[in-house]
Amino acid sequence: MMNNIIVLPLIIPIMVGVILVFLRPYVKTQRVISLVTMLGMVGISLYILNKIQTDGILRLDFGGWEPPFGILFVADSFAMLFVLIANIVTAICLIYAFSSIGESHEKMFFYPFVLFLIAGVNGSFLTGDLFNLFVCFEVMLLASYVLITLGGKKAQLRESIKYVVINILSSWFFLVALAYLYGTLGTLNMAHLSERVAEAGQGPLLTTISILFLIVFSLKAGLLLFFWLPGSYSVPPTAIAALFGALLTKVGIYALFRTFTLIFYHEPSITHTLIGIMAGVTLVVGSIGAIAYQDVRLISSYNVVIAVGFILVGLAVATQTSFEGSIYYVMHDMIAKAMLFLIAGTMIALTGKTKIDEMSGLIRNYPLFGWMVFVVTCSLAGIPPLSGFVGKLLVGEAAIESGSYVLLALAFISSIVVLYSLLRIFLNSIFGETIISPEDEVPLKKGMIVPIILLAIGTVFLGLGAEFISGYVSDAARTLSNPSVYIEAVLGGN
Amino acid sequence: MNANQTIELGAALLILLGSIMSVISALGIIRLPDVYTRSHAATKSSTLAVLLSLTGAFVYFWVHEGLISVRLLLGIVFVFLTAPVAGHLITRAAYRARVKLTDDSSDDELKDVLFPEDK
Amino acid sequence: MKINDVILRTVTRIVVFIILTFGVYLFLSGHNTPGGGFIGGLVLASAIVLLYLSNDIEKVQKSLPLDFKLVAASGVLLATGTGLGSLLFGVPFMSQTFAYFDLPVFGKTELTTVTIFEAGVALAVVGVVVTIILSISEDE
Amino acid sequence: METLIILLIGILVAVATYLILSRNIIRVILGTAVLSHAVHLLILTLGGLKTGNVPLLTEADAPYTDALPQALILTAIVISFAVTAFILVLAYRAYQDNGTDDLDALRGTNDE
Amino acid sequence: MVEKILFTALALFAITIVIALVRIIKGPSIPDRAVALDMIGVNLISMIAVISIVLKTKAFLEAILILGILAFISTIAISKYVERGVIVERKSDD
Amino acid sequence: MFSVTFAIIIPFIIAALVPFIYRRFKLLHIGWFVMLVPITLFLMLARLIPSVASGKTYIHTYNWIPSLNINFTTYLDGLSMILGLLITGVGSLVILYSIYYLSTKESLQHFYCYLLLFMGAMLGVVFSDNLMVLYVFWELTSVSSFLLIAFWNHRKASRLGAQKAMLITVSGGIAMLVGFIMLHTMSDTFSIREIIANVGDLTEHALFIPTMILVLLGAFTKSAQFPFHIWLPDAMEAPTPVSAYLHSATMVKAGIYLVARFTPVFGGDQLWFWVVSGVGMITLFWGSFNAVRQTDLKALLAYSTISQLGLIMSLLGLGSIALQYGYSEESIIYTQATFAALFHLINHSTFKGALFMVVGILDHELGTRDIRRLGGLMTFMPFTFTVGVIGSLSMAGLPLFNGFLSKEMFFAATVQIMNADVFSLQSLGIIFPIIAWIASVFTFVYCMIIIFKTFLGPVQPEKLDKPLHEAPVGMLISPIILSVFVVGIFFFPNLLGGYILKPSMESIYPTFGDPANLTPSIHAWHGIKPELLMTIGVVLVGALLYRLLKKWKPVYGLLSSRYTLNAYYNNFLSFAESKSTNVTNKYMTGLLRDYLVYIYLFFILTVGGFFFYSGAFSISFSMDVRIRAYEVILVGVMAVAAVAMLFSKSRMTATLLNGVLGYSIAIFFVIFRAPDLALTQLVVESITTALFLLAFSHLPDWKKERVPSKTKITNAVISVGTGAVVVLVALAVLNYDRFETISAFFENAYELAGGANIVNAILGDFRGFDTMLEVVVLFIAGLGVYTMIKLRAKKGDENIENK
Repeated sequence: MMNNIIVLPLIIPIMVGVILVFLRPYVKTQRVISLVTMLGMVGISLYILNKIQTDGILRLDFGGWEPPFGILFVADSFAMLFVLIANIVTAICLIYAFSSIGESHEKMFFYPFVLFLIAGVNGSFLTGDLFNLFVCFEVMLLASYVLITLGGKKAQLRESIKYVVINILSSWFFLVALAYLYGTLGTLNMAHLSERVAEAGQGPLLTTISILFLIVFSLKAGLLLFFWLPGSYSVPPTAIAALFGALLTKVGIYALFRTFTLIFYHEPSITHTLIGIMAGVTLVVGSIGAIAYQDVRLISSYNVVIAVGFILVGLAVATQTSFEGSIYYVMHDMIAKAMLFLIAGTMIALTGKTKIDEMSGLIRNYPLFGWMVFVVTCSLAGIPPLSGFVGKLLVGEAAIESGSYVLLALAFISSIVVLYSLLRIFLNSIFGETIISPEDEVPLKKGMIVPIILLAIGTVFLGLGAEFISGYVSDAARTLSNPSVYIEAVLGGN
Repeated sequence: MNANQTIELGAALLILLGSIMSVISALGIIRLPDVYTRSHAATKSSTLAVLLSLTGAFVYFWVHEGLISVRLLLGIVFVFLTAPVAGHLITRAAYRARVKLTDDSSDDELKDVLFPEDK
Repeated sequence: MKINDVILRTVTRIVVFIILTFGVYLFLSGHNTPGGGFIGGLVLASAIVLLYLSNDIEKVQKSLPLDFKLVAASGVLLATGTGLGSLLFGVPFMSQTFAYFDLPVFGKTELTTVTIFEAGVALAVVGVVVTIILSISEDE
Repeated sequence: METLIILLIGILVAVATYLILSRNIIRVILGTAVLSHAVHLLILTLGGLKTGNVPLLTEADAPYTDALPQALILTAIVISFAVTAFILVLAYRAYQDNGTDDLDALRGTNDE
Repeated sequence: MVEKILFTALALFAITIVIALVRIIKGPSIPDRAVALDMIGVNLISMIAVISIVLKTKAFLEAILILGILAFISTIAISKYVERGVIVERKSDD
Repeated sequence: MFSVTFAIIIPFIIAALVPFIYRRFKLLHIGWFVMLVPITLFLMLARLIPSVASGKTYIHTYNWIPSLNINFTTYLDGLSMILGLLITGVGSLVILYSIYYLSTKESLQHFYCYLLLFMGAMLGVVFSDNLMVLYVFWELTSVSSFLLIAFWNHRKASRLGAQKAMLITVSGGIAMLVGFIMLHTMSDTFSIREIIANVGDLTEHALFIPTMILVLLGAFTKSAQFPFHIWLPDAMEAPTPVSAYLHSATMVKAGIYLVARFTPVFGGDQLWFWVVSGVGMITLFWGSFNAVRQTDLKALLAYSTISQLGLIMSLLGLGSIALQYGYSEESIIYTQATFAALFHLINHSTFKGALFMVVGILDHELGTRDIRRLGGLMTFMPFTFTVGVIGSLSMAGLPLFNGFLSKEMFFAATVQIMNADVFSLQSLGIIFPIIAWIASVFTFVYCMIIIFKTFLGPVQPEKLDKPLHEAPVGMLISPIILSVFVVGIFFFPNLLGGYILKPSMESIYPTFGDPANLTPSIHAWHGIKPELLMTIGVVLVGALLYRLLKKWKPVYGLLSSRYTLNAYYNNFLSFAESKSTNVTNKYMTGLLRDYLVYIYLFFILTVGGFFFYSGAFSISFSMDVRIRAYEVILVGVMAVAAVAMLFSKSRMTATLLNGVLGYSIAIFFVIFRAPDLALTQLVVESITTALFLLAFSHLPDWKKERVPSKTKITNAVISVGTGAVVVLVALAVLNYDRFETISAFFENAYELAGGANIVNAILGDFRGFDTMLEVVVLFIAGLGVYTMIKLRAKKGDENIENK
């Protein structure tokens, strides 16, 4: 099958990234090219997404080798929604980077690395081959390793060691799991795997292997095993932290959804219960962490953890409605988390302080910025009509329908904690007596506030305009809850 | 047993000889007292051992498959070329890094040249 | 105290030549015998590393004035570019093609796009390995 | 044979795990290197050992041994090489700036 | 017959490796270990040659050459490390 | 009907415009402009009163998210009409008042923006038919209330008060959301009308009770019912117009509205009856009891508001019992409670609004609202005094004022409930009139406090910052209008009853037929009935208690401040923060080892645990290939080399041993017929070793690790456990033989891809994509190494990041 367009979200960033290596001294050119590339990617993603609605799931067999023998990309609505939002967020973070990252970083291949990162992320969303997923993960991870150390500050080096080692371990688990899976099922194509699991029955051994996959992806997603997350999200430059906050865990989340709806969906009483327990515990510890610290970046990081728990509640419940809810919520979370991290970084850049009790009254100096903080607070707390609301609603509804009351309670209580943790930022740092005199006021660059505003518009649009995307979302959820649709698209001839 | 088989057997015996040589050199490396003497065992007899077995393999393939393996020949040449250099470098490095000679050594003539400050 | 590397350098000259030849051989023959872009590239890289080992950085750079980052980048571009090339022909991404030709001197020869791809891989590997080693070595 | 190799893998994994859990950064890196050795062997072993000939069509006749795991391992080897190179440099850069290679000393301060 | 001889040879090579490993573990100096490692490399060359015969394949002959090359390079690298503390010099004196 | 939708949207639009208009016309107080909005809306609604009174309702739907059934459906009926009129009517007066209250130095654009935001949201709450849209507006009211309370956000108390209000109301809102979602799962619709129409299907549902409780949580938090009332006194940090508007007249009524709205759904259930009326009663008592002790007039009014809200709430609870009986001649008597609730809802807004404005005037003109500093203002501020007295007496429930009427009806309802023969009311019903009476006594006491301590008694000019004077006329207009209503309603109550209350009775009792039956005619005098006796009792005992206030006030001292709900709330927050810091620090140690230990343990427990629990383990040697001696020896070499790494004393030894491992694996690759692998492994291993050596010149040699033996043992156990799990699962996998691998396909590599080396054909062609990406990985690593070495932080860059 020939849909070459769906490889573009991966190949274009890579090639442009490499080309930018040659353009190293020309910072301005690099900026323009990378932004244009990302905008182009957004356009392409939109095009593909719409094409899926008319043509069904698209697939591209690389080299023309039919599945299950070759590698292929499969673009269904679920994957493309992730791709779309990821690219939008990346484009916006790039804009922020223009005015904040500094020329020394820009000359040190900042843009190529970001493009590689997004290539890896897009590839992870699109691939239909489990080993290729591993490779795409590695592309993303290597880029993230570099980005987290970019700048070479003490704290960056310190935290990145932990980040790298933990990810090496998780990649190792991934390979072990792949070895087991290949040893049992003898194939790597996800649809084919699904078929074979269905044929053989998901016996205890296969379930064991699925739990191993659960661990692997949980490490990536920050589901329960999130120890790497707070440290490594608080050290890199703001634009990078925002990218991380928005994208990295989402890849793991995507993989969890994909594997546990497509391949290992036969023993929900074991796997999905485990996911449910992990999601619940994640919500609890994430909530505890979110109010434990004064550092804005740590607060933001634990908010990431909470969101992961919330989204995975949707997987644990595993109904079409819950998938829909999770998808809405993921999209919301990517945008809102990017915004949160950009805001946290901007606060630090403006005041030179990291803790909320050391800042005060920023709204007097930077009124627009202050209101953006308020918007993100409301958005993340799920206050309608901002974007968090629809996802929350649907996940809640699915949880009620399936009787998962404990998860329901934890999920909704966690949003109160989110509200509290962010209100603390808002009331301590944004409101209050101003501490910066007009003379000492660091000007807030346009390049910093514009991306934040764009994200704010995004969160408003995603909430008010939920109808615009509901078609895509329900299509995505339908595919998730009917694995046969996906399998048919991949293996069902040409 | 035809001629080919005999030659094959010969090649195999060559290899066996090589392996025995290698065990002997290994004994040297474990028994000899210091790095300089061990290096002797490692580079000289061990090289001989590998050359023997490679030659055996070369002969075997030649006879058995009618193949004159350039790669094997190249390998032989390569080992022949590099093993002594490697041995030289490592002992020199050892000396410069002041790895002790065995106590049995009667004389250390280089010491005055290389480390005059030790006096 | 000056350390003299005459023996090493003399041998190296020959050895590097052997390794380079071997590397190219591995890279070209990979499609039918063990080898290929990766291994070829790695072997070529190790030849260059050997050069650095036996000589100092400055000297090597004088005789080999390449920015290995860009070498690597060209390699990646080449490898991805072959994939992208198939888009122009309207076949799935990364479609490789091959054909047999009867060339005058070489006889029946197989020409395949995989070789271009592998060349990219090899270039990238050489570039990256040397970049890494040089970067570390240049660090004070 | 397979059982034996798997036991070996077990030993490698245990050793690697122990190394990774130590405080010295080099030990940790060595641990990751051993881990990747172990998993390469594992993929190969579970992909089916010695059941066929060398996967070279000109060299031997069918049955061939399973070539796919070999290709996967090749990819994995290269990736783990890349990662090892990176973390080695990371380790010494961290040492240069933080003045220690002891992970206990690299814990960083949470805000308390 | 031939096969038996070859397997014996393989076992002997393996024993050599064991002994060399003992030297690597025992040391005491780094050159000692380097020498032993070199020896292991060389023995592996022999083993690969023999295994090629046993498996009746030419597929591993490249490996022999490569191993030869690498054993050499590694030894040089280690000796330079021992001797000068760095492997690649920025600028040598001569 | 478009105009209702329009009514919701307009305030939002104007709110968005306010900042711009503000910038344009700096000279004119922007309030004048803003005031047009509620006035227009009020008139618009008022125009519809007759038709609504005749039973007409207006529905209009505007699609929002039709695929989820979430649509912007507005619904105007009697009940929403009451609230709508209150919102716009009181809103107009409050804005008028605020024009004089707030000087142009304040950031008026913010104030009016929030206020309009609130107005729109509140109208949205009462006009929405769709549950989700209702929820949207519900949370928006919390948000705008937050912003208004924190209007003077440079004050710490303002911020804390705003935070408290937001936390409590939003939490309640979230509970309510869950309740709404449950309603949706039960009824499959978000439309309140449809739910009410099909209520019969719901009552048997298992989720009925949880839904009810969750919805009530939303209502109780919003309406400041016990024990969630604690936010309301703190919300008094807001400017007084806000307190008058949001925190007495409108927003806090949203909870009441919600309960009234859902009475047709849940009413008739025993739990609903007891919870609503019980909580209302407790709130009524607790609010009035606490109001007496306040010295800040605004706080006093806050508690009095709480108390009055409790009163209305309990009336709604009492009235819901009628639904248990169903429509009959006998049950109509119980609907009178609901009627009283709605009546009091309006009355309360009038007199409490007036009182708040009076307090605002005092605060604004005299600089204080502490009753200990006030007194004898009657002569200096006659108009303010009059309004204050009217408001207070109405609140105290004395004749000539509307409070009397509704209070009487309240007493009547509590007495009436004792006659009910369900819900064990025969025995427990007696508590209602008792609590009602006691609470009313306290109410009377604090009303007297307002009148006597501020307006009568000795003047204390020395305690005031400003000279005594009457307020400007503009400020007095609004309270005077309200007090006119207070008196007017007393004399013409049935106008209100007929036009406004009657249609809303129909909304609450849709099954009871003609609302005219449910609408009693209100009389000030209705003979000597228990309620009248109770009122007389209240006045007598209240007057006595006020006289003896000093004697019994120490009672309040008995309530230690450590055990108040407020203290619990504050302690809970600070406890949560400090505890969570402790807990999180305990496991987020920053130590890599700890994190790895968690991961490994999790792996062993879940994978290993399930593996054994499920009995997936199986082993068989039948598949094994024959072992040769040299292979065993090589395995031994690797094992020894690996173990020796653990004990090696120098990093060089360990690195060399790692090299041995790498080379040995290469030989296994040879044995396992993987030539390409062997080649790659050999080269990569050598280069890796070289890299180690390169890096070593920048790193110190490792020192002997001083690790407690306990840690060592833990590490060893985890290591062995991990190894064991990996091995055992692998053995089981080995034994799992069901599928052919897909790789047979690749054996046609020569025909398919023109390559005789299958592995290479896979790498270059079949799975060339992997190879391409892997090159990218390598490239990133190379580039990354370069940047890491070349790009270093400048000195001084660290200060921020490294705290």
